[in-house]
Amino acid sequence: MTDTARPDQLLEMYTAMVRIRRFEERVRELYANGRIPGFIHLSIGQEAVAVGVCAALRRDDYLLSTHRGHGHLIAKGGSLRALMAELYGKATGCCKGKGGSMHVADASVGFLGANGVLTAGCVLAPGVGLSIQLRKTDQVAVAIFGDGAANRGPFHEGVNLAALWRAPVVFVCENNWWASTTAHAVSTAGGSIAARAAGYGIPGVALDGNDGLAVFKACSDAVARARRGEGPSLIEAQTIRWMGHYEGDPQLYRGKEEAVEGRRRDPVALLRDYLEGKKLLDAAHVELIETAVRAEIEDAVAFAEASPLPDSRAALEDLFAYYPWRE
Amino acid sequence: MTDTARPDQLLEMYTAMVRIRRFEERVRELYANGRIPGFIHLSIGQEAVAVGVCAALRRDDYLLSTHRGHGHLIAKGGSLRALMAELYGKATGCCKGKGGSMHVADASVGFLGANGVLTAGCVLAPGVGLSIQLRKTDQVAVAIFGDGAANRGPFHEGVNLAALWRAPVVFVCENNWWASTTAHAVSTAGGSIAARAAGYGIPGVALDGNDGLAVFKACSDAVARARRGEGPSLIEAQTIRWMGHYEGDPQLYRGKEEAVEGRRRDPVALLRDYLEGKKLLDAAHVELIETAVRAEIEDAVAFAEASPLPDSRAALEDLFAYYPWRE
Amino acid sequence: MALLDYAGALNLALREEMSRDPRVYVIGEDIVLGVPFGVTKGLIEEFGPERVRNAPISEAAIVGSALGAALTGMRPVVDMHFADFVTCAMDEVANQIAKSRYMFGGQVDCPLVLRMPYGIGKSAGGHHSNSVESWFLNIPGLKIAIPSTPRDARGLLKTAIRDPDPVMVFEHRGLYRVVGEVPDDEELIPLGCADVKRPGEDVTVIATARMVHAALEAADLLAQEGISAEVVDPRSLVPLDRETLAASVAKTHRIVIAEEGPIRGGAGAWLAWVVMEECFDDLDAPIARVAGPNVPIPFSPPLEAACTPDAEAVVAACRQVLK
Amino acid sequence: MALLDYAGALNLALREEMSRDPRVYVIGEDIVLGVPFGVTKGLIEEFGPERVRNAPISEAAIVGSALGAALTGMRPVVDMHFADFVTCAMDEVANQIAKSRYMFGGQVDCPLVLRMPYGIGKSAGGHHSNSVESWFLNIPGLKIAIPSTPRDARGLLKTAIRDPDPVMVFEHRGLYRVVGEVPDDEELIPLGCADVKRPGEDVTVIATARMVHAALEAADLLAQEGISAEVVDPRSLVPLDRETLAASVAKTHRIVIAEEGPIRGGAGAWLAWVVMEECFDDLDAPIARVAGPNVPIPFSPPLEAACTPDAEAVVAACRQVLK
Ligand SMILES: Cc1ncc(C[n+]2csc(CCOP(=O)(O)OP(=O)(O)O)c2C)c(N)n1
Ligand SMILES: Cc1ncc(C[n+]2csc(CCOP(=O)(O)OP(=O)(O)O)c2C)c(N)n1
Ligand SMILES: [Mg+2]
Ligand SMILES: [Mg+2]
Repeated sequence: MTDTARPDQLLEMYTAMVRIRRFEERVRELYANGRIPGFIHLSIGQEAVAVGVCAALRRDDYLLSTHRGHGHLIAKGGSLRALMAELYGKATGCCKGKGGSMHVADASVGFLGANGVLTAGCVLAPGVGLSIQLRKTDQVAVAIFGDGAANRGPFHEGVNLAALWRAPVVFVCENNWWASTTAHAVSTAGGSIAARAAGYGIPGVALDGNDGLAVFKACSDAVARARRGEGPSLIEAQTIRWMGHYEGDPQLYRGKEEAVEGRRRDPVALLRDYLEGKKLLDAAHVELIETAVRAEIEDAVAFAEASPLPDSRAALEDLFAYYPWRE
Repeated sequence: MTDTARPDQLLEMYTAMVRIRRFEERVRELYANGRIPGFIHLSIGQEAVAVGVCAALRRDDYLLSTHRGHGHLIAKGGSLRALMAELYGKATGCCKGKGGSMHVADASVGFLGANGVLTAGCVLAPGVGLSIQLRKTDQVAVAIFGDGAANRGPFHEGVNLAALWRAPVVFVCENNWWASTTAHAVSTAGGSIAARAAGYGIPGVALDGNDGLAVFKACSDAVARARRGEGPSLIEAQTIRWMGHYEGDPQLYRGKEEAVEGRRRDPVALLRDYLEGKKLLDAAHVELIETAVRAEIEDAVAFAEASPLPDSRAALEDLFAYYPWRE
Repeated sequence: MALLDYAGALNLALREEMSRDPRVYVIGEDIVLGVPFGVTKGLIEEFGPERVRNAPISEAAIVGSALGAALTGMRPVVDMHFADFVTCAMDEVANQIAKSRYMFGGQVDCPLVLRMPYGIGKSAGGHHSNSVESWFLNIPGLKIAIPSTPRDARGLLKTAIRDPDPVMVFEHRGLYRVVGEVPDDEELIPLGCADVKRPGEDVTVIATARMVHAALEAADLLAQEGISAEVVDPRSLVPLDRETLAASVAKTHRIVIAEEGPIRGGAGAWLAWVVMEECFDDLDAPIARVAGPNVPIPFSPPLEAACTPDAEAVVAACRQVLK
Repeated sequence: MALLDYAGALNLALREEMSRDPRVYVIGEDIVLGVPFGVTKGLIEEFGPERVRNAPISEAAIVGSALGAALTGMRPVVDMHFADFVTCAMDEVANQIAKSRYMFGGQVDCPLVLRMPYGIGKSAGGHHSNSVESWFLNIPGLKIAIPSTPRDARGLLKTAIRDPDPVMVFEHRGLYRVVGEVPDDEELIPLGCADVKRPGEDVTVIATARMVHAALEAADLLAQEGISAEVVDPRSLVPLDRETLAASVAKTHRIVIAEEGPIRGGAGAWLAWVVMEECFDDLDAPIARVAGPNVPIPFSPPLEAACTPDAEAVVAACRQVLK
């Protein structure tokens, strides 16, 4: 690992990774205990992507996420309370309980939604980029999507359009080598997603997505390029999904080796070891961070638990900003 | 020009090019005279692609075509009578008048339709390839599409799927540098369609699409590869559209130079000169071919003119092969 | 009052709104030259290439990018080229645009217009002739306008552009060259306001877009027999002006509903349902519907004609409900 | 008679038809392991990877390739994963599959099945809960089956696979674990044959899929008050068995139509129209409809419940038409 970040940034990144890890572990428990309804896709083991990408972004930059988006929202700086309450389906959730895990959104930090439709963000992103260009700000839009999702048409259309417009967009493929039960190798001809960038005349890079600093470096370069008006880039961050595709997945499609490899390449531990080696972190500090993060999370859980469920009449609200009359 | 075809093939190719050229010229006249309803997209100047591709195919191979498909159907060996009658909207047309220029089809020669939706053939093709694999024949499926169409999602999904399946498919992009009024350069990031093949791990080649023999050679190689079970290829055949996008197009988006360049690189003349150089053709023979082709075409026109329009009740037929009762 | 054709009136609306609001931009295939219907012609000279954008043939990205822009402060107007090709961006319309505001719990507005040139005409064949408006009725989150005259076209499109929500504007492509009066002053026509295009006493014809003209023609024919037909144009299907429809039914007690698309599952069935719900007891006869047959639109002129509901069909339906 | 759940009955149909006809193959995302509903589980062992094909996440190519195969001699059965994602292959369904035969002038058959797991349940949220069957009514060229019981599911899917035309089979995902009797012998249930799931005298409930069960529950509740409700399940929407519907209306004179999707533009409006057209004079009261509200399906359980029409809603509607 090598770094291009300032020490405070490095510690923030580490804290963010721990925050995501502990948050998701807690969600896992809560889901198992029936506190959270619906379906849950956890990103445990993939935290370095979320954190490496978002460390390269400002609060006013935009992020378009996926069905596996809790970590992305947290890394982007979204409220843990509003996130947890949303997972619970509470009225205080970031989407007032209308979205749920697969659709969490927090526009106040530019987080334009997890998405239940794979690859959707890839065509929204050039438009966000265009909006930035037309409004003449220097923001950037990032679309994250899975390796499986990269095989849908909107990847092609979105990358081509963003490239034509030289839009300030970064496409980040979170390659965990699986799309549900289907292996990357049998769904992606040619094998490399990063290599597809060349066909659009934009930079494409594949990297170790468990190395948060590598992700940060690549994303920072891509963001800088985007802010300079030089157009989009594609980053393929290769990582490992520790848990099932969804909570409850019996994972009949893979053996135990991957879990072992995942732990060996644990992005949280890798960054911790690196920071300890650099003397930026020691055991006591690690413990402090753990304690602080746990407190934040328990606060979010308490908030969610204490919050009311939405009134059923709320089901009819929020569809339109303006509607002339009952119809 | 160099050739890999037998003399009889070469003469057949030349005849086919003349047949398409004269057919389309005649259609142009008939359309101007109001004999043909609807919209017409002519392929004059692009004949070498249709002929080069189809010369590499057998009658039982499949072709999925585009809105600009007359030449493809003719090159694949479809009936001129049924084609012309279809353009007229006659009951004797290959689609009984239900299709028209943009939708001509002749399944008897494996011509699975022109298509009013751009890029549609790119996702049908892997399925035709799969059908070939499952039926264990050694047929091949070719999807032709325009340079503009290559920017739609089905290109990406179809090429990826065919590559994964090693399906016996050839993707042929007919790059005439325009999509209606929109130039290739402003719609195709990176500039090269052939280069996109690498991203899927399949061969991609760009070539002079006015050189029928070059198209034939590349397509023959791709077809042989497909028949050997080695999977799909992508061919970008670069050519020039002489006429407007559709008949009646004022062509405000381009100057006259292209028309001049088109005539200079006239695929029919190029092949004629080559064959004359090879002593396979002389002026008398050229005249014989012209006469024979004109006779075929006039026969088709006469057939179309003499054919009845469909009875309006036929509008309700052909939707389903089997329908239990009125409903 | 100026005389403008429907395409010109839409063009005027675009020019007015683009002048008024720098957030408005237009995007689509071949719109710089305004191909094929001329609605966007000349905008490039006035507003430049940043705001008048030709896109590659990528319907999903055209529509999806419009959503991305709408969520972040712009007001895109998408030219769908032919409404038939909304199929190529269906997820973007049905799952993303229609749902963003609701699924985000109201965090964001989604001010976006999809201009949908649709309908039968000139033997364009099965991939360029469809009436698809009925599908979108069943997708909550989309407003749907469907103007029949130049004046309505301009007024509704302007309203649609200013609306904070996604609006689809269905423009029948057979109407682009129809000429009519358009006020010199700015005029906004609200969504959800039906218009009685011709008052009458004996029978109500509820019709949209091209079928309004067929209905007016039918009313002329019926008038010769002493039958007085009222023609009501909902002008928007979502929201729908139930009151005006109900008032007409209460007056005439006999209803014909006319649309161009296939009769099975068509918008007319929904309108018939609304009439039944609002005023079943006012009905003196079963409602009659005029609509296309359940087939794709064929190419050949006599076949196409057989699939094109016209004034004669409206007359026949009126006779039926008056029996 | 064997007891099977709805998923098991569909699985049986697939096994029977794949054994019978080597041209049948199944394709979709994650179908080898039968994720998420188990319908295709175990097929791989019996029929091997050539005929049980996991595909990449490429809905347009999955559906489009099925058409390519169907036109050239195969009989694909596509698993749409969730019906919501048909939006990602909408052009392939609406413009290609539905129209190929017609636009080719009948040159080719198109024997292809789209299995559409749809509907509300378990807080799956706005992108995994939609009822989209109504859109396809308005697209001529598609047959539409919608089974409510394991027996119907097996019989209709078998018929769909043998049909020379494209058939969409809408499988409500809330029914997969519902158990029912399935004949030991092969049984084909034709399209266009409604089934009276419970005979009654006072009111007819026309319901599809999950709403058939809600209607049966409602009928039990109403029976306690001495009201006899007839439950009619069309089983296919295209073709539609108008005769059976009309016969029921002629008997009870009062009609409730129940579906799960949004009420605006829903299939129920079409069915109401059919009833009006067939037997307006038999109606003693306006038809009542039970359907979802005009919003996407929200995630949170109380919100989801508020959008899920149930037996109570059917009871209320029956009371209304009996007033
Ligand atoms: C368009 C679409 N198709 C299918 C699905 C169902 N689905 C949800 S997640 C998933 C696998 C996604 O794989 P990948 O993109 O690699 O993301 P990962 O789950 O590995 O993070 C599938 C098939 C969906 N949500 N959207
Ligand atoms: C999906 C779709 N979008 C748009 C159109 C309208 N359209 C017809 S031809 C055309 C240009 C096609 O360009 P290209 O693919 O390069 O083919 P060419 O006309 O040059 O042969 C367009 C935009 C269409 N038919 N289908
Ligand atoms: Mg993955
Ligand atoms: Mg072109």
